[in-house]
Amino acid sequence: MMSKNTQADRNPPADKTAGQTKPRGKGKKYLVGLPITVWLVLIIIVPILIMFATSFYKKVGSNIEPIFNFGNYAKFFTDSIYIPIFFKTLLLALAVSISSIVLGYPLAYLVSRKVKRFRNQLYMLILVPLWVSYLVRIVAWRAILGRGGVLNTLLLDLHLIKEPISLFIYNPFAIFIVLTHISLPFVFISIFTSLEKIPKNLINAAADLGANGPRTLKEIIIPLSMPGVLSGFTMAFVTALGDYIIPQQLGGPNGLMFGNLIVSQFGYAYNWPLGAALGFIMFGIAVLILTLSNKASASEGYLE
Amino acid sequence: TAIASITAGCSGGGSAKKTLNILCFQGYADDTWVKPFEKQYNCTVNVTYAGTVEEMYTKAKAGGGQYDILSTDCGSVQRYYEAGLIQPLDMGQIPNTSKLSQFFQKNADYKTIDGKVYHSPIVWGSNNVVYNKDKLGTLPDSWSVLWDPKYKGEVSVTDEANNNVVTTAIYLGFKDPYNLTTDQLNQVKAKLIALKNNCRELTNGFDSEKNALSTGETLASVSGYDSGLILYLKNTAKMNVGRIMPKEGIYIWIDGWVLLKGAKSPDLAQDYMNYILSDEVQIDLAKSLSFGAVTPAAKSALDPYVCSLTDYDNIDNIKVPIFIMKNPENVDLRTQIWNDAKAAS
Amino acid sequence: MEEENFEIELQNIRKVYGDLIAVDNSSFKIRHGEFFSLLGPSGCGKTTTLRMISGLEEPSEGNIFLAGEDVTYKPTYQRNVSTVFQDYALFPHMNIYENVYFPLKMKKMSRREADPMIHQILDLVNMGNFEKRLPQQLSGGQRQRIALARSLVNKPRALLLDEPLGALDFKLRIQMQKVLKDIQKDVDITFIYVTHDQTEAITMSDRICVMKDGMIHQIGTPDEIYNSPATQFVAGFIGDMDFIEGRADQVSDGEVVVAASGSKFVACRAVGAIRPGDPVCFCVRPEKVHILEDGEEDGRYINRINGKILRVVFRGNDFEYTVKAGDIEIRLIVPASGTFVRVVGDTMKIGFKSEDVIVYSYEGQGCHDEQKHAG
Amino acid sequence: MEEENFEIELQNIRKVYGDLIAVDNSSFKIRHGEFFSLLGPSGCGKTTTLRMISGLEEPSEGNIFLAGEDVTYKPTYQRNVSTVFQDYALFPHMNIYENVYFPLKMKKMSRREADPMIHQILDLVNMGNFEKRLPQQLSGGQRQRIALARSLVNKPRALLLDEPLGALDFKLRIQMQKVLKDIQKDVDITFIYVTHDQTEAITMSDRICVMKDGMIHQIGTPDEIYNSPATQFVAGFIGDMDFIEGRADQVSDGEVVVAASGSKFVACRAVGAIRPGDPVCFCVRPEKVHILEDGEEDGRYINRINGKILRVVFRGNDFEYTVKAGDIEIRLIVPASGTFVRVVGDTMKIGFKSEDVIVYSYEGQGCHDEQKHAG
Amino acid sequence: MSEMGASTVIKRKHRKRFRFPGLEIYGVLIYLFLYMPLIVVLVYSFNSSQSAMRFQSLTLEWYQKLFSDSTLLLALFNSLKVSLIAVSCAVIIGTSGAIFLNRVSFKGKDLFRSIALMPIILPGIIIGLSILIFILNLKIPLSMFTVLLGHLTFTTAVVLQQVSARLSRLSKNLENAAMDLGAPPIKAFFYVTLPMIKRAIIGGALLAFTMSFDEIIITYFLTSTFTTLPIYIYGMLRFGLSPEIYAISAVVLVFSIVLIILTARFTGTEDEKLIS
Ligand SMILES: Nc1ncnc2c1ncn2[C@@H]1O[C@H](COP(=O)(O)OP(=O)(O)OP(=O)(O)O)[C@@H](O)[C@H]1O
Ligand SMILES: Nc1ncnc2c1ncn2[C@@H]1O[C@H](COP(=O)(O)OP(=O)(O)OP(=O)(O)O)[C@@H](O)[C@H]1O
Ligand SMILES: [Mg+2]
Ligand SMILES: [Mg+2]
Repeated sequence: MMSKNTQADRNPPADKTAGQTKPRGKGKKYLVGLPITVWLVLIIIVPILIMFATSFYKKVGSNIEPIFNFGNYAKFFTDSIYIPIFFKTLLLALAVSISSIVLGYPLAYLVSRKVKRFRNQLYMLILVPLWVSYLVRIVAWRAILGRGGVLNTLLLDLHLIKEPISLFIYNPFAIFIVLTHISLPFVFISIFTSLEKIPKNLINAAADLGANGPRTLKEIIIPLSMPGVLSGFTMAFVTALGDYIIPQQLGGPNGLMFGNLIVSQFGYAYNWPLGAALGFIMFGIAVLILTLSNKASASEGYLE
Repeated sequence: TAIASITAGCSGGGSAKKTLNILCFQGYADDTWVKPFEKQYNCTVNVTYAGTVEEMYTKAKAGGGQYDILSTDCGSVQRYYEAGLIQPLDMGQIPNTSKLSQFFQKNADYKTIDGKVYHSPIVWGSNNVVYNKDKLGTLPDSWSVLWDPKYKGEVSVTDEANNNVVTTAIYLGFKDPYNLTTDQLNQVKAKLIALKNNCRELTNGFDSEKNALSTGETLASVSGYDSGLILYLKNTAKMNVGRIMPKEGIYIWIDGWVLLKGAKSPDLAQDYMNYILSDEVQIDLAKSLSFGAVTPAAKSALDPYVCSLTDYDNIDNIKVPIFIMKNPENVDLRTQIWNDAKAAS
Repeated sequence: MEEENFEIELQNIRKVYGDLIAVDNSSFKIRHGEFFSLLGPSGCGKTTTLRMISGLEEPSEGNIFLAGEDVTYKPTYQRNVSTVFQDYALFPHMNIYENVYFPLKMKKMSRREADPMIHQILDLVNMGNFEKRLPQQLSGGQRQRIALARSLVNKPRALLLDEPLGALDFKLRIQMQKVLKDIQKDVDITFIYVTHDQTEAITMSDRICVMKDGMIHQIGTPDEIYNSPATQFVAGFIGDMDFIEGRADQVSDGEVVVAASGSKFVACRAVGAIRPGDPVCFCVRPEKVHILEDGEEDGRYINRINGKILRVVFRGNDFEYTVKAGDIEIRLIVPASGTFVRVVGDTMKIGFKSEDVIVYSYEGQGCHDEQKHAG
Repeated sequence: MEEENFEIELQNIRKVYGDLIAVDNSSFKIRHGEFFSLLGPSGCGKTTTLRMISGLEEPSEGNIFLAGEDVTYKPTYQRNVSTVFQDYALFPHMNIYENVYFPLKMKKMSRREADPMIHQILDLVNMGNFEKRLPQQLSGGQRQRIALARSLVNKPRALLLDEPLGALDFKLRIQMQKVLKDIQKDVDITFIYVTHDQTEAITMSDRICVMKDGMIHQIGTPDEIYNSPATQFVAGFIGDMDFIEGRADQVSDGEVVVAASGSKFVACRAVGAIRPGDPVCFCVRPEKVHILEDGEEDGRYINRINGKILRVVFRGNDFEYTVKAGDIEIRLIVPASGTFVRVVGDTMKIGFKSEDVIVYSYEGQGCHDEQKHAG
Repeated sequence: MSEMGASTVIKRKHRKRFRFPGLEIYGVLIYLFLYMPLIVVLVYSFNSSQSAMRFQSLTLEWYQKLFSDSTLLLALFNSLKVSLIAVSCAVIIGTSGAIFLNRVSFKGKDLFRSIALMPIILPGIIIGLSILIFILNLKIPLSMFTVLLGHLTFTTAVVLQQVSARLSRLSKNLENAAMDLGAPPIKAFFYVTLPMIKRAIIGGALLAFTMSFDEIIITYFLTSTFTTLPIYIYGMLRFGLSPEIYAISAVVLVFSIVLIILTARFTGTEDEKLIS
């Protein structure tokens, strides 16, 4: 038997004057969301929608006319250059993100798990290169990788080579190196963060249950840091996907990437609808990668 | 709009003083001659730089009355006209036009549409091959060097669609490199693929050209700024360089001012155009940029060595065909051809 | 009772989160100066109830009165009640003094004005020497006191405490219980105390409200709750209890006879309408079960069981035996001072009085809400 | 005892962290199948001791033997002991089955081979139906069992449990204590159990090691620890205890007479060398203190006090009275069944036997290690 | 402690812990890889030769020139201006947005959040283009304002992300306690929440500033009369990169390191530790 109270009438009391007093400015708390909503709508959603609309327009003479057509998208699929370049770009992005992880993971592991002193300093040191302008870094890489560059000079001085090697630059390899250089700090941060989240006790438990160092790494640390790896991957991938300045500056005759194709439509050709359509295809890929990685890391995000 | 008026309000200063808003490449509005102009005409000059031709066009299109004049190569005049961005010049306000070299006086097609003039020149230059004489000796005067398998991986061209199409068309001997038939374009495309495959790199502007040659990255480079390049390589990098004067013909550009529609101070703008053609400014320009001056006045003021190197003194006497840059038949197509060539392997 | 001026009154409060009814039709009144506890298992709605009183949550239905005024929709900061949070919620960027000054500052009281009050309250909780420390530099019990001081300095009409001792050590908890109780007497403020520890509720409270799944099961003094549990749940939740399943055999006015595992048991108290043949559950407290020495024939121990000792647990001042007879497993608690020690496997005769037995109509899910170990 | 084969032996273990001596000169031996508890307040070095046994920490000095072998410098994964962590440390990315498979996998056992063992152990902890779940999808008690199963599946020589029930609800904790104890009997493995809850240690252990500040204060059975605390600290830490400060008056062979607050008290037991005039502290358990009814003259209650009731706490099956007489404050526990109820302010005569009193030489910091409420 | 004699110390035969072979060397090499361009920049900023290839002799010429080059300084100033304004706005929008997303419940929140965080990873070319098209459609002239709009996309998203992460770890009870103690929501925010998330805001702002200061792709699309440092350098690439650029990079580098150290010092890791 319940106490009397619970037996009482479930209906609210008749004299519920509270009904009128209830709305105590509930809208107020939504007020704090106003700036972000305006921001989101005005400079993210609407521009992207307009760009989407533009991608269905048509260039007539020197002008862009709002004539609805799928021609721009059709061009992507029918014209022989877009798809190969597109896949080449995806491949490059893939290579960049994988290499960033291959470089960044051990480093993050080292700094987060193996170093005790100067840990914060080492972490900060990885961020410092971000402060030198991206363009200046590109130029510096030119000085490093060129025929008469630092790398070749070094190799020559060490008598490892007789002739300067020209394969370092003006080809996709250079794009790959420099994009990796640019993505690495971001990938590092994201892996480092996820490594930091792994409770020490899980690693103790693994050791306790018979796992030695490498097995703990394989069975526990790597699986649990996957969200960080994935977000690093996404970051590097999308950066590489969208960059066109590095291919332009360092890519050489075979360095044409999808981003350059897009930009060329906004440049001399002034074919914005086509550029928007190509841009939207890239946008689609970026969103797809982001969604996939979010999905994957949601299912891997055991430590959230 | 509100924003525009704020900007205008800010830059305009007092209403008594007139304002001239210029959009141009770096170097075309140096304080050396802008300051005297401001003083002389009691006005304020606001200068905005653009990095590329395309950027310029986009900005002009977006500008909506923000600029009075902009500098553009002669090839784009037609495009600005078609886009309804520019208005004809009142030649009466630019009397200095008569000072132009004979060549520029004779060839006015590029700037005239329906009998009206839209372009007032500043400087000129050619897209040409500069090469490392130490390594290559003296090369023949022909574009064929760029395709020569001997120099595979040693040459570079600019990463600009139209430039390369035009150069190739000239090399192939086509009469009008700015108006090619489909068949001709196909031939050009095939040649462009070969060209690209012969290249070490595709340069982007002067810095990468100068870098390419001075570091030995390439031995021969096409440059839209050959004079500056040669001077730099000689004086700073201490290299022995040569320049090809191709027998097939050279391809030149003329940068000049166009008057934008909706210009707030059209008179002042045309005064400025006129001012640019004055002897002093032409000399300053030639000195500071080592581009070709469009009036003979600069000739006397320049180092004779520089003159001899760059043919500034004798544009009227050049023996090979000269093709002044013009709006091509199909911009999209040329972009695509170049993209196709770059994408081909 | 009705004529008293109630400090806090809940009328038919209901709180719904999506599909979940967190608190259902809750009504109670709390007198001024009372130490009132909300007791119940995790998720029963204790915190939710407290938060509605403090104004951090708005009820879906029903009304809340503070000192006669309907405050149902008044924001937290305008109600004159104060909460002590389980994790203390001390502001980590303010030192102790500033933490305690905070509520006064919100009342726009100057530092000069507030100073004597802060000192007084810090002395009250015996933390006068810690003014300059940051909360992180204090131990759990000390933080607890500061949280208390911070809430009290405002002289609220009522203090709401949400499992204030939950994060503390066993020993420290016992100690803080005393501190709390003493302070409450000193300041003469109504305390509403949330806990899931029955011992705590019983030792500290004037009245206890036992909840489960958002429903109030019983409101009463610790004695009422302990000795006359209104539902089977309350019986099992408060204190140790042996439960035995059976079937009602005879039901007379003052007595119920229950058949279980072949034996019959007599009970003087029954809750709910029980008819002969109904499945029932009866219960008795382990400390009310006695060992009947051979030959002892105390007629008061009318319910008798003969069984084998299954488990003996030493508990310091007493032993807990578990005796099994047929299907029945029964625990009994015997003072350790008895010199006679029995071991597992021994047979034992035990008995308990009919007045110590309460019969509940069977509620379906089995008498024991604990999961048994099957191994 | 010496001839027995000890499962685990610590010899003069010492662990230093920087300036801090976390464990000092610790030595003990644990027999096979024993349920051995480490008990002590927070920070006393329990976890550190456990971690040195498991190999997660290396002692600064001393040696550790497992089944006769010196394992002091063997890495964790080569020792045949297993730890159940307080936060369970279940691998969140593996389901229950895989968690339990993990230690077998590390031994390179194939899934096929391991399968029956996994099923068996999951059945043992009564979690057979949860194989596919992730740890996050289980309740605290269930996770606890899985952690246990995962450690047990490897058939370790010893299981180390670090406050395994610390994170659980009061009710659940009681229940899991039984589960643990039952499982220990089933698997016949040595358990080393860390807790700071004295009740838990007493009810579950075969032997208890009481620690404070890295030092072992006493090792003994629960009965020894409870009834013959070796130090004042142990006396106060285990079970309820009343402490009274005084001065030794007469010291004879079997007796010490202590003067405190004007009265004299006789004690049969004394710890440490006590000479007349020494400041001492004596203690008695509240449940050993009796109410002497008027006119009652039980000669056994040789120590008597006449005082005023300061506080009455109802505790369900008993009452706790606090009586004050002069400087002395003494608590006593009286079963609730006594019909005679006294209230605060009443005077009360109480007494306790001399054999229930233990005298310790005064340790300086005051008898009570609790902070008193001054308000 | 004192009895820890030497003899006992000597007999310590520490158990070998597993170390991945060569991991440290690998780490050092990666640092080298990261720092190689910076070293080149530093070296060339002191190189007397105009040519970026040969090192001739030490000079401070470029540093001196730097401070008399008004256009370059203006570009630097513009960069600072746009980054500071963009970051300030981002702090306001991002922080209020983070509070909105963490403390107010509404339908479609997850979608809202993922769209709002998108600018962090979207290629700049897409952001730049979409805003450019939008702006041209509205006939808004390109100016510093439009550049600001472009920068606001990712700066806001970065602040939002950082503050959001912090807020989600922050016990709501602190705010509740403040209100319970008589603070209206606004005061509760300024007295309690803000000090708690200060570090995340500063961290987010710093990261956003770093990104904004070096932003080129979006700016390139959205600027007209307004030249930021990256745009200036990009323009220079047309006419030749002066060693001044190396010098200014070195200055910015040193400045940034000082900034990082200072922020680390002022915000400290302390309060972070205390709360979480
Ligand atoms: N903000 C919320 N949104 C949705 N459900 C909630 C929310 N707050 C509480 N609940 C649910 O309401 C029920 C009652 O929660 P409440 O916190 O009041 O329990 P409790 O009695 O305080 O439990 P505990 O002892 O664990 O603190 C629970 O089922 C809980 O999951
Ligand atoms: N890695 C370490 N570095 C420095 N000091 C430590 C470390 N681990 C433990 N200590 C210190 O050693 C002492 C003993 O710690 P330990 O964790 O063994 O205590 P405990 O008895 O388990 O306490 P608790 O009941 O709080 O878990 C404490 O003072 C602790 O602060
Ligand atoms: Mg709660
Ligand atoms: Mg511990």
